[in-house]
Amino acid sequence: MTSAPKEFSAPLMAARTAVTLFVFVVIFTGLLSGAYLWTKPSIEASATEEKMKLVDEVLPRADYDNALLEDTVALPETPELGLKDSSTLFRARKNGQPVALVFEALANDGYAGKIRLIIAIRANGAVAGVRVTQHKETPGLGDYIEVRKDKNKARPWITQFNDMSLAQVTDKDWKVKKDGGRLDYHAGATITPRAVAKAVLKAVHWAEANRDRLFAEGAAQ
Amino acid sequence: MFAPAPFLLKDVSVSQVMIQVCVALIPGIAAYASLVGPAILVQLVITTVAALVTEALMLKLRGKPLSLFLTDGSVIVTAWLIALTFPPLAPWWLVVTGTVFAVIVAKHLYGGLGQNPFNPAMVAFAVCIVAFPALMSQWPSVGLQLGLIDQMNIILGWAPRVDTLTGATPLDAMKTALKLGDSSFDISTLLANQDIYGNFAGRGWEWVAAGYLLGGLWLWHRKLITWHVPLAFVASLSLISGALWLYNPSQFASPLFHMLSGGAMLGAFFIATDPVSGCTTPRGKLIFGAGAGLLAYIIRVFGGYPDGVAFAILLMNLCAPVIDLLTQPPVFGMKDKA
Amino acid sequence: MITRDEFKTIAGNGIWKQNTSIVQILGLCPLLAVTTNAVNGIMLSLATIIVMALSGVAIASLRNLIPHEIRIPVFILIVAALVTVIDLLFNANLHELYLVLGIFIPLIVTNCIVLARVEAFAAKNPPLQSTFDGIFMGVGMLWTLALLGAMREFLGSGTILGGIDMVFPSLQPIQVLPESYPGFLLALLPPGAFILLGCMIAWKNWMQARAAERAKLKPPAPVATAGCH
Amino acid sequence: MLMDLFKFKGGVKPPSNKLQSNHLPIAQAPMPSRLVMPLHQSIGGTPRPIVAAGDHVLKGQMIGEADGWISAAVHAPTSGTVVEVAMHVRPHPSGLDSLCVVIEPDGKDEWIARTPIDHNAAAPADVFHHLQQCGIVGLGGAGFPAHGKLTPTKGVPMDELIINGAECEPFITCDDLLMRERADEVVRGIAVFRDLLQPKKVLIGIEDNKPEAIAAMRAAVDALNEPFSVVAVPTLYPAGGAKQLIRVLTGKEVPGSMRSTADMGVQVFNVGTAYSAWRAIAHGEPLISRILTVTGNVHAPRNYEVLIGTPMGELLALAQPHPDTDGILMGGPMMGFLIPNPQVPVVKTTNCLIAHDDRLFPPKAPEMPCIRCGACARACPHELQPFEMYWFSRAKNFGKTQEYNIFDCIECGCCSYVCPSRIPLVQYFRFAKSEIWAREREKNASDQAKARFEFKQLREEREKADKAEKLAKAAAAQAAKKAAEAAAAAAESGADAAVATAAPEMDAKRAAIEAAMARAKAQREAVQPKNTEHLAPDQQKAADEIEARRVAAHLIEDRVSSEKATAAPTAQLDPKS
Amino acid sequence: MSHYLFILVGAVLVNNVVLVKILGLCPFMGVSKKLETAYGMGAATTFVLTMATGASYIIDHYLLMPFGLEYLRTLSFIVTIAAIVQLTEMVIAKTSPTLQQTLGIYLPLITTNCAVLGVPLLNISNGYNFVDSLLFGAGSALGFSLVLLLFAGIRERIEGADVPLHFRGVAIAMVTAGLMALAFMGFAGLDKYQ
Amino acid sequence: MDILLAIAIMALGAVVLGALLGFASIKFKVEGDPLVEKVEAILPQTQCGQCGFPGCKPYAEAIVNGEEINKCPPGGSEGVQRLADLLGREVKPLDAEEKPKQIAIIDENTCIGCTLCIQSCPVDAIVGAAKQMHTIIAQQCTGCELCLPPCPVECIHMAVIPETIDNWKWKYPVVAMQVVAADKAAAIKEAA
Ligand SMILES: Cc1cc2nc3c(=O)[nH]c(=O)nc-3n(C[C@H](O)[C@H](O)[C@H](O)COP(=O)(O)O)c2cc1C
Ligand SMILES: Cc1cc2nc3c(=O)[nH]c(=O)nc-3n(C[C@H](O)[C@H](O)[C@H](O)COP(=O)(O)O)c2cc1C
Ligand SMILES: Cc1cc2nc3c(=O)[nH]c(=O)nc-3n(C[C@H](O)[C@H](O)[C@H](O)COP(=O)(O)O)c2cc1C
Ligand SMILES: Cc1cc2nc3c(=O)[nH]c(=O)nc-3n(C[C@H](O)[C@H](O)[C@H](O)CO)c2cc1C
Ligand code: SF4
Ligand code: SF4
Ligand code: SF4
Ligand code: SF4
Ligand code: FES
Repeated sequence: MTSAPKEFSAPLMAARTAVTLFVFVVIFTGLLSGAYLWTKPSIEASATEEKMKLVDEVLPRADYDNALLEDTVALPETPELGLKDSSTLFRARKNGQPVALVFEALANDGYAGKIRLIIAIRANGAVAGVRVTQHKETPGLGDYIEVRKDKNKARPWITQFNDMSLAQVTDKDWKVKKDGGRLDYHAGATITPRAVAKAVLKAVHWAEANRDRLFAEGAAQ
Repeated sequence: MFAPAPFLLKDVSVSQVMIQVCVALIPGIAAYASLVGPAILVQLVITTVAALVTEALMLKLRGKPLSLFLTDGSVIVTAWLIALTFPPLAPWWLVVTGTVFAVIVAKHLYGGLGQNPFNPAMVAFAVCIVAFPALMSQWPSVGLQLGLIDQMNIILGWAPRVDTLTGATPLDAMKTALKLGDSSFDISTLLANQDIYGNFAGRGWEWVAAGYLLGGLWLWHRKLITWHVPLAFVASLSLISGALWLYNPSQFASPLFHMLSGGAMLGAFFIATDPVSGCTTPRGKLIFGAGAGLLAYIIRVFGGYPDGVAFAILLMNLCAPVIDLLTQPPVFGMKDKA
Repeated sequence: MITRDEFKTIAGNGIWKQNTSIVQILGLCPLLAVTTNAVNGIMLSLATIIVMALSGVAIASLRNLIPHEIRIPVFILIVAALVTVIDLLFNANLHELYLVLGIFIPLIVTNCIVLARVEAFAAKNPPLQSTFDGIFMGVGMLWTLALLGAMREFLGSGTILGGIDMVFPSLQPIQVLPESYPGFLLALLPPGAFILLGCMIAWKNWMQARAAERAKLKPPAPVATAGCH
Repeated sequence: MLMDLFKFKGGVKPPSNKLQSNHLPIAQAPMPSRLVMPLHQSIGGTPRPIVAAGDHVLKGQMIGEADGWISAAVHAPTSGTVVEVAMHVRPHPSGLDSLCVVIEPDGKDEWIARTPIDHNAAAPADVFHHLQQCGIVGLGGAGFPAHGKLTPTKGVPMDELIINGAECEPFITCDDLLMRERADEVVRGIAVFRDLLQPKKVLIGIEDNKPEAIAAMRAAVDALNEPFSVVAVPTLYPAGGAKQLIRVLTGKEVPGSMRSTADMGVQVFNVGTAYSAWRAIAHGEPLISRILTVTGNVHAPRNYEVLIGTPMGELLALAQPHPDTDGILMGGPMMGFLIPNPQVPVVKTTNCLIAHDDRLFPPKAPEMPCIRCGACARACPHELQPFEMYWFSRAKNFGKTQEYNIFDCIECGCCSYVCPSRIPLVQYFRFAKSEIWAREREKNASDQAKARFEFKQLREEREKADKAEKLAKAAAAQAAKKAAEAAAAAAESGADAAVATAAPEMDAKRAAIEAAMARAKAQREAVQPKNTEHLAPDQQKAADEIEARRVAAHLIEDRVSSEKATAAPTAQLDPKS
Repeated sequence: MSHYLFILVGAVLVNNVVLVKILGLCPFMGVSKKLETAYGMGAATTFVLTMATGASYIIDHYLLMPFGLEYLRTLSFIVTIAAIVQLTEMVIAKTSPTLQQTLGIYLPLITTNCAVLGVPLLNISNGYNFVDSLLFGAGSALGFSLVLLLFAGIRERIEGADVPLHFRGVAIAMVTAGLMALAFMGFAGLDKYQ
Repeated sequence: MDILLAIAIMALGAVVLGALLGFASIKFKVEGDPLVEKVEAILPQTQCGQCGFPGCKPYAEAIVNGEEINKCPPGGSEGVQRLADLLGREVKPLDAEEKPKQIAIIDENTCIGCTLCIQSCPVDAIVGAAKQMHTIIAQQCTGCELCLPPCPVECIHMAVIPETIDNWKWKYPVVAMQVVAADKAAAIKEAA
């Protein structure tokens, strides 16, 4: 350790430390910023890739050909989707024709809080795919809604929604079997699937009602 | 060299105390057995054996006299309480895991009898419900009538656990219904449906609770517990449940329901009163009981677990040393100064 | 430069005698928070090792330029800059792992080990020694994190090397226990982490007592007891 | 006689076992073969022996003189020859020796001249002196010199004088029999105390399991036409504890930290104390005998009037102990202790001897850990938390035990009595208390040592400075002188320059060496007067004592005894300090 | 109103920094041997943590975010915090020797308490506004102090227990912390109504 | 551009904080260390120098500056324990054998009155004049043994303070001792 300096008056000391700190900050912030600029492209790339990975799970890449991540609509607070904050909706198109909407939804009544979903709904109103992106359901009990945790690897629970649409499935059927619907559930944990089913159903209704507007919005540009 | 005074001792011993606690549990056990069948007796045997074996092992490892400590009976109380708080059809390895964990980690790592800051039985319950929530929330379904052999087979894993065997406890059912946020849902209708539920707390649970109450009162009469903890527990649980019930009787169950369902009575008279892990000063006991009652209600109704008694008691165990410290009664002659 | 003995002492201290996790009881948060499997623990330790080694060099070289009054802010500044660089690198190249480790990468800054070593060693010793000190302290941390992570993972889900796919996408975790193993979930949660670490520390006490016994030194000294004789 | 009684919390009801010994009248114990009078028989300073081996003494002759105000004289219980003044076991739980005067009775039992005193006519100071000279101390257990307790606290009016006839310990019946047989003299003694203390009320508390004693005392009070109230108090151990009795009779609670109950306007005396005070005032008899119960595992339990100094074994033999008797308990079974051997003498505070055997007092079951059941706290008359005190005593965390008011504990044993884990709680408390006292002593000693060390350093510094200054002056003068001489010589002889320059150098060196030697010498000299002439009073006193001890045996323990007299009470009275 | 209550309850109990978020463990283990020091440490941490959360919010919102310099968060936060700690230390040393005596050795450790950096970082990711942030910081700190105090209470008692030899000291404290964390799991799910 | 902005913002902060710290470091400077006093209060004040420091205070200062806490034999293992408690350090076994408390005694028949012991006693516990028999005042002797070496005729010896009724202490209850002893034995067996 450097030995304590002789005697400084307070302002002098202040100046001295300020200058030292200044010098160090300049050097290290400079270094850091350099590193930032250097890694920036790959960080952005991985962020994009991560988003695409999610989208890929609910909508095969072969189904569309536009730059989906750039074809967006900013959604305001949307109670129908359980969303209290604004969010972004992505539009998939093939040859300029609307293919599907990809957006987030929130199931507010999970066993242990909110369940965050990403949903893709095709232009014809059928569900293309649903995935859970965030939840706090009990591990080993309610977490089978997550594909990774579902013991049934062949046909994970969440894929039951695939291709369901309002046209084919009535609202009454859009429920777990226990409540008279057609969806499976794991005994001892019905709250979670109920919540997800309810959220998906609401999302499908909302998409049905707003689809045309959403695809049209800003499309002119 | 010289034996110390006093030379006269009252004829009491730890084993006597513990045996009396076991005796006091018997009315509750009887009611329980008549409700869910002999499974509970099988569980009592499993936990007792597991607890005694583990205790003996730990005593041996720690070089303590087996004859002295194995006969003190405290581990039997722990074992019985574990059996009574776990689902009666829980697989044997689950109750054994809980018991072994309780005896080793919650009791002997702290030096054994009398020195554990946490209630061993409740540690067992909490560990298992956190680690195996699915199994810990499978209670025998309504009206299930199975004989001893069938029940044993299920417990020992020789018969498959069919989903239809299990159902929700009244508390669980109520909570599930509440969770769905169905505005059409009405507790009183749910409870009034006598096919499924008994008059107060659902299909005869009130008799089990009454059994515990009886045993608890006897313990109080024998001066093994004081009135502070149970009374404070019951009072705070009924006050908060009563307040919310009056506020919205269709969403919140009545105090009577809360008192008689789940582990409330067992907790108030047998678990929260555990002298080792609880508070010891009179005011401390009141705070301990009231806190446990309040937390039990909050966790039960708003929290993530079907019954909050176990966690409430563990949380209060956690506070007990500090509460004791802050509620030291004034000593003789210092009352006005304190 | 550095002598063989010096090197040995530094290594021995870092790995066992002054092991940060089970002897000094420092750096507990990453130790407990990220060890839901061994791979997480190892990766975070590697990051920490890099930070410790680099900050060791940097501070030991600059130690004479830093005024006493602001040494802590300056040390922290240096460490924080290094950590942020590591953070950016993880983000760019090991994005999934970056998400799993979460705030524990930036928190390397406040990892007491880093600052404690910087204060206790680097600020008083030449760069080479400080670098080795940093590295071996990190190695000590690495094996404890790896061991704890492996135990928790094994008990909790019956696998080993969970999360390896995040580092080497071609590899997969290995299921050791049968699929029907219910998984002792508690081991993966904070309570399990604490209790297992407690057992590890007791194990270390036992090893030490045994070593002392073997060496026919003094009888096993009770560690930090308050005399319940 | 109706009055409102109060309750104290806690207490226990052990089997009283009093019936064995209270149906026979008090008997006179025969003269023992030898009497051993320990000099230290009461709280306070140890009386100084004023007889030597070979001296002939008369009954009632003073053999130990009070040392200080809180101290009481000791007397020869009978006439005879002093055999030795030496170390013997005295009744104390330690089983250690202390200084005793051993007397061989000559069988004549010849009284010294006795001088009664008219306490109403004499000045209070003279009465106190008389009581002190007669060796009157409390017979209730603590043995506090009675004159000390009769001196009123300044500024606190005396409200109640309480006479303790509770006798709450099982087995003991000596106060019971005393009140039954000598109520008249007891009441006269009480009247003396009343006259000295001038209380507003006098209350005589007797446990309601002694109806005969109550009746006898009431009769005596009525006969003497005194306004004393004889109150039957509920039988509950330890109702006889001074603070408990005060609580029951007056509702006042005397805090444990209060030095004397007199500070709350109450004073408590044992009935035996009143009796012996009366004997001293009216007959000039010093305290040389007392009534005590011999009971337990014996054929013939009964009360005896016994000379102080009688070996306990001889006394026990009177009651014909059963062959399986394996020890003698002094005091009651709740607070008493086993004496190390039967030669131990009866002292002023010995109120009961119990022959011990395994049937009456079964061996204790092994101690279990505390289960925090709280039974002890409920039983504690001082409303303490015994299990917390135990927990920290066991862990040797003495600071914590003091936080739990361990010094308020009166060691009554109620907590141990009710403990289901059979923990010797009181033993833990005694252990903790004596450790704390020892620590206090050590702390005092180390503070003193530090002060002395610093003083010595300071002194040395100063002396060094002084000497150095003086020496420097002297050396300078000398050097100057030498230089002058050398210069003169050089000029005279015309010696060469080398010598001329070397000389002063040599001189300076020599001067320095001389100075150093002188300094050392001066230092040596300086030290001596410090240690012989300027002795501090305490040092002088200590040195005197050492001188005295050289003459007597080569003993060194006085050091601690005088220390304890100062250190221990402060520790006890202000435990938090 | 209930919004604030949820933030507070969430930070103190449900997402307790120490037992659930696993932050700030070193001082939690190190300064909990005695209630007295635990009390002081709790007070000091509460002060620093609240300040740190507030200050970092301001830095983030007014200096970093407007310019897209989020990558400087760690750096700027920790340097600010270190300065706050050092200032506090100096002020305490000067003004309250008693506090200095109990905290003297521990105050510098606050800088290496990861909660002090972790909470501000979590706070930013929670997207709270300034008042919420202060509340969150204070709540987290209170949560820290609360469990620290309770833990110290238990440790003081365990000190006298007949703990198996090799478990004495830190090992049993760790097990105790585990059981405390277990108890705190009881609060899980209480914040879901937020 | 970004870099410059970043540096500018950080530098601004640095200057402000640096100035504040520097200013405070002078304004709030404290002298002395209250910790030394606390440590010194625990040391037994025997002033014997067995710790390798010239007296208790220097050792107290050294402890605060990082010296080991197990070097004071008169303080015993209990002293180590209390220091560890105060400083939050690990308890270490005492660096020497523990002895019972002793005091020095001068054999008055051999003493030649040379006064050498008087000078060596750090607490002035020896009285006597030149060529007279010296005596040690038992109350004041700390048992430091410093007076032993200087005595030319070796007339000073140390004696353990005997137990008397006045310094007698109640013992730790016996029953518990056995149980704990068994525990220790088992622990040692465990360790082997
Ligand atoms: C600790 C615990 C955690 C639970 N977690 C969930 C969960 O995450 N999801 C769920 O749907 N049910 C969960 N449950 C079960 C519910 O309480 C309830 O029993 C169940 O959803 C009712 O389902 P059933 O209608 O199939 O009986 C949990 C129960 C317990 C005891
Ligand atoms: C150290 C000590 C000092 C005492 N000082 C006085 C005193 O100054 N005046 C007094 O009347 N009694 C004094 N007492 C007597 C007590 O107040 C009490 O009356 C006496 O010890 C009887 O106690 P017991 O109840 O244990 O037998 C003193 C007692 C002790 C132990
Ligand atoms: C637990 C306990 C029980 C006592 N029981 C009696 C008793 O029964 N009779 C009695 O005279 N003194 C008893 N004492 C002593 C009294 O406290 C008190 O010292 C005594 O009455 C004072 O009188 P004295 O100074 O004349 O001895 C007892 C003390 C204690 C601590
Ligand atoms: C009134 C009473 C209640 C008890 N309650 C419990 C309990 O809830 N859980 C438990 O493990 N042991 C209980 N015990 C037994 C015993 O106190 C416990 O095992 C100790 O915690 C072991 O150290 C109880 C004992 C008594 C006397
Ligand atoms: S009576 Fe015994 S077991 Fe009960 S609390 Fe007291 S000391 Fe503990
Ligand atoms: S011995 Fe002490 S602690 Fe025990 S009951 Fe009596 S006063 Fe209370
Ligand atoms: S060894 Fe202890 S007593 Fe001796 S000088 Fe050093 S600190 Fe003082
Ligand atoms: S007399 Fe001797 S042993 Fe005693 S203090 Fe003085 S020098 Fe030390
Ligand atoms: S690593 Fe979190 S406080 Fe030390």
